[in-house]
Amino acid sequence: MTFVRAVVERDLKLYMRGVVDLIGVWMFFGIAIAMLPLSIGPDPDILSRIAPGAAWAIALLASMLSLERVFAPDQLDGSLDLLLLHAPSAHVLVLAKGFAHWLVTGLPFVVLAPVAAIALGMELRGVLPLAGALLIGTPALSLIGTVGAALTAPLRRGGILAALIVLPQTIPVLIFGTAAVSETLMGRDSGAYFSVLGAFTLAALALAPYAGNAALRAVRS
Amino acid sequence: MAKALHRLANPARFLRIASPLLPWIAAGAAVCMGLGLWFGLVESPPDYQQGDAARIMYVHVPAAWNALAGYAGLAIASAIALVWRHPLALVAARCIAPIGACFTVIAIATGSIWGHPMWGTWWVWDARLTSVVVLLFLYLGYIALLHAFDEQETGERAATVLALIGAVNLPVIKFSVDWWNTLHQPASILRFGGPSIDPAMLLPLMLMAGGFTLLFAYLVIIRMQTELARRRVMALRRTALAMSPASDA
Amino acid sequence: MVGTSKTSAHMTDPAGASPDALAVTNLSCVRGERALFTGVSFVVPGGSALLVTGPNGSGKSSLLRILAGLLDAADGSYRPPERGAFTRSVGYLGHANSVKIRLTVWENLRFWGRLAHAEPAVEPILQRVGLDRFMDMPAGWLSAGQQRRLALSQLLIVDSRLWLLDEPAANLDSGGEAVLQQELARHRSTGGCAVVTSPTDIEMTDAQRFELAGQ
Amino acid sequence: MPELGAFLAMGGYGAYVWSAYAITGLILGLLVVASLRARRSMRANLDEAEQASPRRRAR
Repeated sequence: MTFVRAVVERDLKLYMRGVVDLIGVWMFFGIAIAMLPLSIGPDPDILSRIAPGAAWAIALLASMLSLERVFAPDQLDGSLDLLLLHAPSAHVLVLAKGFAHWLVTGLPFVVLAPVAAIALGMELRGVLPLAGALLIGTPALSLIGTVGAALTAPLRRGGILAALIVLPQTIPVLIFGTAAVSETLMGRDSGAYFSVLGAFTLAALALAPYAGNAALRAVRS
Repeated sequence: MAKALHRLANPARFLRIASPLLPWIAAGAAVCMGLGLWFGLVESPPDYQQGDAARIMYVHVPAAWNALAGYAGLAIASAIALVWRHPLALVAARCIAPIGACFTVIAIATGSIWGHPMWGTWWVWDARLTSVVVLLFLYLGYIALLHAFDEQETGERAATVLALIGAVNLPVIKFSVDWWNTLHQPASILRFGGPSIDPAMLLPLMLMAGGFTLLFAYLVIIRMQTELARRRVMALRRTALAMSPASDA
Repeated sequence: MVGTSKTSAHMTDPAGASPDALAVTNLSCVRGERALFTGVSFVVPGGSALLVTGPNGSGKSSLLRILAGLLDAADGSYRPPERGAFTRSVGYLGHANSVKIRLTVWENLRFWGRLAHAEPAVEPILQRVGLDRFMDMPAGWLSAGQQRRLALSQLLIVDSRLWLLDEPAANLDSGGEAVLQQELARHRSTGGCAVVTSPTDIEMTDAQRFELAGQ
Repeated sequence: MPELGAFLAMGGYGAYVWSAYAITGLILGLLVVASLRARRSMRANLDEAEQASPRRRAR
C-alpha cells in the first residue's frame, strides 16, 4: 500500500523533526515513574507489587500526551483535506495515522516500561510478559486514541480533551494488560488474558477505522 | 416506525405533544416519590443485616438505574441523529447529558455514604461504584466535547460520534470492571437486587425508581423546550440581522 | 428542514453536458440553520474556466469543498468531468497551503508526488513554479508567496482534469501570479477545466463568471 | 416524642441516611430550579425576539 507507507513515513519524519516533543513524552514517563517511590515511599514490597500496573498506567497516560499531534497539525495547515482526497478511503488514513502514532508512543514503551518496572522492583521474569502485553495491547490504545484525535482535530488545544474522552474507553485494555502480567508473576496461567488483550486490539483494528471516519466527517466544515 | 419518528421529530409537533403531558409527568413523579419516601423511610422494615442504612438504597439504586438508562437514551438519540439526521434527536441528546451526569453524581455520593457504615471507609473500588464513576467520565467527556467547538453544529456531530463509541464500548468496560473486581476482591459486601429482595423493600424501591424516571423525563422535556426556544431566538435574531440595512455592520 | 443530501457523482445531468465538463445542478449548502447558497447551477466544459466571486461568507470555499467531495451538499447534485487522459478527475488547492514547515521543499512535494504516483515529476514541477533553488531548504524558510507556490505545485503534480482553486492568488507575488496564469492556460489547452474563487473580480482570460451573492 | 427521635436516629445510621437523602434532594432540587429558570428566561428572550421580528409569527 503506497498510501499507508507514504503517510506513515511522512508522519514519522514529522515526529522526528519535532523530536523534542517526543522525548518529552518519553521523559514524562520516566519522571512519573520516578515520582512513585518518592510519593508512595521506598518500601520494596509495595513498589514491586504495583510495578507492572504503574508502568502500564503511566505508559497509557504518556501516550495520550501526543494525541494532539495526530490530526490537528494536518487539519490546521490544510493537509488533512488533501490526505482525504488522496486516500483510498478515510478508513485507511485512520489506520495509517494510528500506526504512526503507535510507532512513536506505543512501541517505545514496550522497551521502556519493563525497564521502569524493574526499577520499581518487579522480578526479572515479569519482563517478557510485560513487554508482550504492551506489544499486544498498545496498538488498541493508539487506535482508540486516533479516533479521539480525529474528534478533536479542529480544536486549538484539543490534547487534553482528547485524553479526557479517550482514557475511559481504554479501561478494558488497561485492566487486561495489567492482569496478564500480574497473573503471570503470581505463577498462574495467564494465556487467556493475553488472548483477551489480543481480541481487544483486533476489535479496535476492525472498528477504529469506521469510528475514525465518522469522527473526521463529523468535525470537518 | 421511521415515519412515526419523522412526525415526532418536528419540533412544533413535539412541543404540542410534550407540553400538555408535562404537568402529568410532574404530578406522577411527585406522587411516586412521595409514596416511595413514605414506604421507604417509615413503612418498610430495616434490613436484617444492614439495619436502617439499607434505606439509602431507595435513592442510590434509582439514581444509578437512571444514570445508566440516561446513557442508553443518549446513545439511542445519538444513533437516531446520526442515521436519520433528526434535529430533535440532537436536542434530546444534548439535554439528556447534564441530567444523566447529575443522577450519576447522586449515585456516586449516596453509594459512598452507604459504603462508610458497611465497609468502614468512604470509598471502596468495587465493581458497581467503579462502573458508575466511569459512566460519569463518559457523560463529562460528552459534555466537554459538545461545548468545545465554536460552531454548535460541529460539536453536536462530534459528541454524537463519541456517544455511540461509548455505547459500544460500555458493555466491554462493564465486563472488564466486573471481572477485574472478582480478580482483586472476591467477595463484595454490598449486595442487593435479585429476586431475593423482601417485597416490603421492593415496593418503595420500585416507587422511587418510577419517580426518578418520571423526574428525569420531566427535566429532559423542560430542557428540550428551553433549547428549542433558544434555537428559535437565534434564528429570529439572524433573520433580523440579515434584514437590517447593511450600513450598521 | 433540509432533506438528506444526495450528491451523487454519477447522476444523469439534465443540462446534457459532455462528459469532459463539470456539471453542477441546483446545489445548496447549509451551515447550521443558515443557507449559504441555494440553487447553484453551472456547467464548466473542458478547456474553460469559471471564476466564482462573492463577499466573505458567501460560501465560495464551501462550494469548492463540496465539489472536491470534502463536504456534503444539503441539496442538488454535481458531476465532475471524466478523467480522460488525465491521472485524476479532481484536484484541489485549498485556502491553506498544506505545507509542512519542518520538511524541506523537496520533501513536501515528494510526499504528494508519492501519493499521486508521480515522483519523477517533483523536480520539473519545482522548476516550473520557480522553487527549484530552494529545494533543500525547510519550507518554513519560504516567504508566504513562495509557500503558496509550493501549494500550487502540489496541485500540479496530481495531474487532474478539474482544478478547484480556492483563492489561488492570495499571498502570491506578481511573479507567482504569472506562473499561476501560465499554468492555468496550459491546463486549459490540454482540455482541463477549472473553478477559481476570488473575493473580487480578477483578470482571467475568457473565463465565465459566477457571483455568489451571500444571503 | 420518642417515636420521632427513633425515626430520625434510623437505628444509629441517621447521619448516613439523612445525608444521603439530603444530597439527593439538594442536587435534584437545584436541577429542577435551574432548568425551570433557564426555560423562563429563554421564553422571555423568545417573546422579545418575536416582538422585534418584522413578520410576527403565532407562538
